[in-house]
Amino acid sequence: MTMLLDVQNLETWYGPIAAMKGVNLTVAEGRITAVLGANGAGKTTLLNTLAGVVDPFKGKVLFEGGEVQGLDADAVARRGLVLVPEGRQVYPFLSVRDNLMMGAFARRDRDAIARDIERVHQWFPRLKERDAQHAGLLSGGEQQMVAIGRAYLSAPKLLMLDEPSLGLSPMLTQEIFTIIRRIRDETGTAVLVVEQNAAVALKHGDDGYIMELGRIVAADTCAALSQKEDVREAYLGGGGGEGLSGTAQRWKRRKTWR
Amino acid sequence: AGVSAGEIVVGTHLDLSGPAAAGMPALRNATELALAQANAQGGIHGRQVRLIVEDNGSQPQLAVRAVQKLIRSDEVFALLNPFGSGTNAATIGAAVEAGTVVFGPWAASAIMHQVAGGSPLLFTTVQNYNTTTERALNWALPEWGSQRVGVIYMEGPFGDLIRAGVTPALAAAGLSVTEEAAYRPGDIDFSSQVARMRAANVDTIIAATITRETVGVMAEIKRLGWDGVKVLTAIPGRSTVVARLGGADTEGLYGVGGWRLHGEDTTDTDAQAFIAAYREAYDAVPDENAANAYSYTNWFLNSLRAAGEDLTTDSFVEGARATAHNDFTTYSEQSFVENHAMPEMVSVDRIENGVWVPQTEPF
Amino acid sequence: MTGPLLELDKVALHFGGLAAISDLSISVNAGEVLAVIGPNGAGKTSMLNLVTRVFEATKGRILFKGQDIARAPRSKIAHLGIARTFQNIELFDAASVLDNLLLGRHRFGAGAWWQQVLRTPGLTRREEDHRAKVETVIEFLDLSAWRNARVASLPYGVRKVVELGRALCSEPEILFLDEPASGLNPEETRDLAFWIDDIRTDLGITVVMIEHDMSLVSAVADRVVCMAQGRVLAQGTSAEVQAHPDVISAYLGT
Amino acid sequence: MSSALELFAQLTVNGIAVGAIYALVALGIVLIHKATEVLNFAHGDLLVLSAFSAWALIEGAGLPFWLVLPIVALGIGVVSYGIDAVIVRRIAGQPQFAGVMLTIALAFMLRGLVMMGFGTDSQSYDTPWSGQSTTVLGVTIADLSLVIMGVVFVIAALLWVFFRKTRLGVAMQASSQNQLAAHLNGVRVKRLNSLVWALAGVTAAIAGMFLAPVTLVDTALWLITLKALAAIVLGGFGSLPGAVLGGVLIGLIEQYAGVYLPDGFKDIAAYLVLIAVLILKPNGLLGDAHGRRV
Amino acid sequence: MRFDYHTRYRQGFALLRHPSDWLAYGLLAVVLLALPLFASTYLIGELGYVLILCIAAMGLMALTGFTGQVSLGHASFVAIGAYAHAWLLAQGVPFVLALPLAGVISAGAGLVVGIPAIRVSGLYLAMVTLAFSIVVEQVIGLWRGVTGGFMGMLVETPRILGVSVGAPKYFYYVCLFIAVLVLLALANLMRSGIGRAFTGVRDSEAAAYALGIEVKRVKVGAFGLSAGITGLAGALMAHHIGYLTPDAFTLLLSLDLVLMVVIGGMGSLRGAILGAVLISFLPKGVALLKSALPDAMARQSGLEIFVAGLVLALFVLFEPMGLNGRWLKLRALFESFPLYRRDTFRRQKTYMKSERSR
Ligand SMILES: Nc1ncnc2c1ncn2[C@@H]1O[C@H](COP(=O)(O)OP(=O)(O)OP(=O)(O)O)[C@@H](O)[C@H]1O
Ligand SMILES: Nc1ncnc2c1ncn2[C@@H]1O[C@H](COP(=O)(O)OP(=O)(O)OP(=O)(O)O)[C@@H](O)[C@H]1O
Ligand SMILES: [Mg+2]
Ligand SMILES: [Mg+2]
Repeated sequence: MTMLLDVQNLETWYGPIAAMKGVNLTVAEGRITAVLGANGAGKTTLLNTLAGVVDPFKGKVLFEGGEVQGLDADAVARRGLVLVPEGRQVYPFLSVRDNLMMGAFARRDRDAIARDIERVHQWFPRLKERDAQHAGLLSGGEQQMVAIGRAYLSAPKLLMLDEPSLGLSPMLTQEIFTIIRRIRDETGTAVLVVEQNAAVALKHGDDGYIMELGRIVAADTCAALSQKEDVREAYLGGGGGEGLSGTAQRWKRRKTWR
Repeated sequence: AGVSAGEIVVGTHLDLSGPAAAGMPALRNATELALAQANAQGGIHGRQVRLIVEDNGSQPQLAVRAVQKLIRSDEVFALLNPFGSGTNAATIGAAVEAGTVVFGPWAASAIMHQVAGGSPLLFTTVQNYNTTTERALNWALPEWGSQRVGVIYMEGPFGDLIRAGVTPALAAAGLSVTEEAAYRPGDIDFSSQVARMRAANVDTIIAATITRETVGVMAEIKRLGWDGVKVLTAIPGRSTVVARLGGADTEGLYGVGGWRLHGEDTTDTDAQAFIAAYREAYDAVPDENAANAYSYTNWFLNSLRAAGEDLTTDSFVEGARATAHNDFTTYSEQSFVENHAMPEMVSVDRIENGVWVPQTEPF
Repeated sequence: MTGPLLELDKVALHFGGLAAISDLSISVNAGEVLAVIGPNGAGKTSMLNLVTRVFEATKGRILFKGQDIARAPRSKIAHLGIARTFQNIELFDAASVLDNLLLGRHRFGAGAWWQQVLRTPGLTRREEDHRAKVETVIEFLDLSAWRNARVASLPYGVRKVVELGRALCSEPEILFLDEPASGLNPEETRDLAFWIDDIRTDLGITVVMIEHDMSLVSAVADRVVCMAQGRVLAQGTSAEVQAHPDVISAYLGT
Repeated sequence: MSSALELFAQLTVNGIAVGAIYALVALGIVLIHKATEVLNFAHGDLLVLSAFSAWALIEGAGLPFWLVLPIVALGIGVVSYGIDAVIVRRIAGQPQFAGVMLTIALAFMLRGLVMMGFGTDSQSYDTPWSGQSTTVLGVTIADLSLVIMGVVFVIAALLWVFFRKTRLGVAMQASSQNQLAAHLNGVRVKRLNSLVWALAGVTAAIAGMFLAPVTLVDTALWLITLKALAAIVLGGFGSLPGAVLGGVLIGLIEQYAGVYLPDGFKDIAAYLVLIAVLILKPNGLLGDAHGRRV
Repeated sequence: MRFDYHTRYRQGFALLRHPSDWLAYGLLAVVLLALPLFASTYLIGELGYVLILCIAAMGLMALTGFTGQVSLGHASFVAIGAYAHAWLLAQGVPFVLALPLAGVISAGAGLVVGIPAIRVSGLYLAMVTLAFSIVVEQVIGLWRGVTGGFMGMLVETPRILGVSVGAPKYFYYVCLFIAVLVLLALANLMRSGIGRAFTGVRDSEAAAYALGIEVKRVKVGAFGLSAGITGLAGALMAHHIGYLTPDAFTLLLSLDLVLMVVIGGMGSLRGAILGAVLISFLPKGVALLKSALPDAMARQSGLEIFVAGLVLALFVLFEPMGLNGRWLKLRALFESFPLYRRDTFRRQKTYMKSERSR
């Protein structure tokens, strides 16, 4: 099985702060890989570094065998390594349609683009209604839809999503992952997703990584991970699905680290 | 101060970095040319004259710093050809107070004397725009039989001075200003000013304008095909540059002359010598500002000579008083006898196929 | 005090032709935790923006303790004891966490300008009181690790908590939270649940929470309102609402 | 027709003619701002540079106007491409204000270079339309002004279409609205910005070449930047039609104020109107920009 | 590394937190006070002028640096302060009274300009202030009765209790005194509620409103404060110039002031001061550099402008945090010695955020 993305000993600093250290991670062709972790763990930093949004301090990023670390984000994107960044990042003064079209900026195949826009409208009918509205005026969730749709339109080889379910209704949160699966199945696009909603992520994902304090602390298939007791404890909201019932014993995690 | 066995140190401050920077090379080059020539001939009583140039950026606060440096740190003997109205107004007081001679400030002379509190150390050589304009008008108005007179002027001291000259002249002719229109330095278009004049249908326009604006005004008048009107520009507008740049547009423009003009085709040998030397030194053709700076500097040097071996401010004042000045720029012999301002003579010239032709004898 | 603490009475909000909210009536009782849910674009945030006077209600009344605040000056809202957080975080990025929280104390005054200029002892004491209060919040929300960090450099989840803290610092009577759990993982969400619980019971602050995370909603909400197309679709206990067929079809999915 | 009416008509024509010049300069500044959010204070000096270059080529080398126009346009385009690629690009991503400072610095440098390179005297050269003017119903207008109006209209229209309709145009707006997202969409933001600078350089060159004969080739020409800025703000940043509208309005205001108001008002009337308009319409007459949604 | 062990909050409030700070600033104070005793009159005069600029720069910093409102017209407040002061002196008002009054008058003008600032922001605001300064320049020119028009007006020598303090030496002390006063006042203000409100309005108006900050009042107030301080500087400037003409207060001065705060480093009073020092000595630097050049080049007209531009460009390019940023880095450098990592200050990629939607 060939590795689409191969990250070796990646390290990123923000000025004096080391946000991510010694990260090794691989994404296989046509598989969905999930990254979990508490906030501050460095997930966003990881994706941003891969996408060329920030520069790594050391380490290698091999995409389809070629090194892409330290390239500008647009160069990386043009190679098919596409990121849906944290916090939406729509173009506030462009119409929803133009926002989507910007996703297809590097593409030339007009009718294929038209078809893909159709798809996006199927997934998110809301966007069709708001077609002409400035994206800056959309609701939080609607903006999230725009961001995801836009990324899909750039026909990525590897799609990276930073908390795609952020601000989406439960229904859509479910759908997002079925959509991701559909994309994967139809176009063979591999997916690297950072997700807080671990339950869903582990359910739909193939491989999983867990980050803490800027390091990868566990790597396995999602199925295997979701069986691990500590993972369930930390990321699935205490052994299994019953969620945060008031009865759950009260303790506060002390951030002893940092 | 500033005088040693082998050297006389003089200073000046010019706008090297500000809006007027474009005009400075002429002043500076000509001044330095005159000094160099004097030094080449062994200097003044064996003393070489050294010039220190400071930048005043056309900002008084910077001029103050420049002059403070010159009088306190460099301890110059005199300020020679310092440039600017506001800049000089802000600095001359301190200079004369510190016992420094100020010779030939390029600014409104009347104000300078007022600021200097009538100090004998100040010698102004630039004609007063107000009085020169007045003189010229006293001749022109009756000559042309002007009835309705308009003024286009530049915001600022320059414009105000010209108008201060226009008013009495008109009063003398039993007239008053029919219409006025101002512009700001840097304006690119003068159609509204001219339109204002035309609306008041004046028969004579006095243009308190420098080169670019003078041409602009004339071009506009030509464009409107407005023939009947006579345009008289004040001293600064009456320059060879205007004639050169204006081309057809400035044909027939009248100008107040404060000194003799010399084109490259001049017949005056001194002028030829000056132009040749200047080109030799800076391979450029000197304009009248250069000529004047050169002339004033020589006057200053002659005054130094006349001051004699032991040079003090007092002896300099004596010398300057005793020095008559007359060269290729001046209309007549000049001197500082009765006051320390250059006595004024003017002529009225007119551009006829590209050159300024005097219409009057200097008076 | 009788009657609801806050009441929206037939409120409408139009943007040009588009009706973000039409004829919406919601009432909030003192001391309860009310969850507002609804599909994306239902008008939840807009509703909150109406209460905090970011938007001008096209029509309708907004009664806070019986007084109509639908036209009150925007900066007065906080002084009435209404605090909020924002769904796309609105922190003072260039400032430290500490200063952000101190700004939360603004409505309690920071002394006359001349006292500030002279830094009078009285003022120093006042600053200390503010600071002490802020520290209790830092302690409560467990932010001490980030106290002096520049907000811009914080991870998303922490910023969310800081914003909550800033709102708490203004000691409101009613606290609006716009998707507080988004960007938090289940563990952190559980902490949040406990925090909200404490805020209600210990601090006696009424909480209105816009949220998509059903586990949180069912854990802490006394009452749930589900909005859709700018209207109330259903309301009742968490269980009732989540069982409501329209809610399921429009929002929860299967 | 009555002389009062005639005067008014003449003023209106003058105003539009001058306004067209302001607009022409404004367009270049808007162009850069719209695409990169950098407010280019150096535009006026690019204009001066092109005017002097044109003079050197026409009077010095004796080339015909029609040959010089493309040469200068191209040359200045390249220069300003270089300015961005070598200098401005380095502050990409920094807040707007850094850009303002940098371009002010660039303006100084350009001004200095022009003085050192071409000397400081005013110059002039002829265009095919010099000295010719057309008179209709007693209203006279210089042919050159007519040409300038035409040029402004064409450039404005072209740019408008470019930004509205072409992928590149949309991408430029996008990258100014959200640089990060633009990168992520594979927009070569840096190259694009340089391209915009080149375009703006071309407009500056055209403006310079047509403006110089009206006003003489002079180092003080850069001052027109202020008027252009006023025009832009009046029309609303980022709006091309706004820039044209603003320019013409300011031209007209100056004309009317110059004749109908007491002397001394002409120069401030435009600015007073500007302040008033902004108080009423904080984003200018045609500016978009709704606040950020919370 | 240096750690603070605070046992009381007020230790955290203190302006000078460490013995080393006390030492450094103490030394600086001593030097500044003793300087006139040995330095040359010329140098003292120069320093006096620099101090004046420092005051003006701090004034602008309070506005641009702390509330994020750009002003391209601050020269007009310097002018208003200067003319008001000179006029008051001419009316026989004693110096010690005229000085604060000038500040108040200028502050009043600031409030007026502040009103548009309620609605207008960013570059639009910059343009409004620019327009205002042009109008002011015009008014000064035309209002001959009070200002002497373009012909200018003489400024009487400053007297305190009948004693002339016009001499550079004494005037230096006056400037120093005012500068320190302003510095302390602003420092206190900026670390108290008002200062926090300023930064709040700068960083997020939405949040500021939600916390009950009267954004409009803060904006206008900031203009008033800034204009007042700048006016004070203007009053002192009047004495520096001695003879007031409008061309002392043109766009050039406004630009200089803006450059000072930007070069100095936004949002820091230290930055304002450092910036003022640098910009005011820039011409001197250029002069020095010229003397190094071959005469043929040094005589070139336009060289000054070019070099000035070059220096600014280099600063914007290589020190985006301004002089203050550089200062902090240096301090961090030796505080953290020898643990200091070279790349600690390597800049990460940054992306411009549109200022249109704020
Ligand atoms: N721009 C920045 N400057 C300085 N430090 C930063 C910056 N961005 C992130 N950090 C630090 O890097 C670490 C990782 O941040 P990151 O945003 O990657 O975490 P995360 O896993 O994405 O958290 P979340 O799940 O809340 O988004 C945090 O400690 C944060 O403080
Ligand atoms: N200023 C505006 N102009 C035009 N339409 C707007 C504006 N603000 C909001 N809208 C529209 O109003 C609707 C309601 O927006 P709102 O943000 O209240 O939804 P929401 O319930 O918060 O959704 P989400 O859960 O995604 O945050 C959205 O469809 C949005 O497009
Ligand atoms: Mg993240
Ligand atoms: Mg919302």
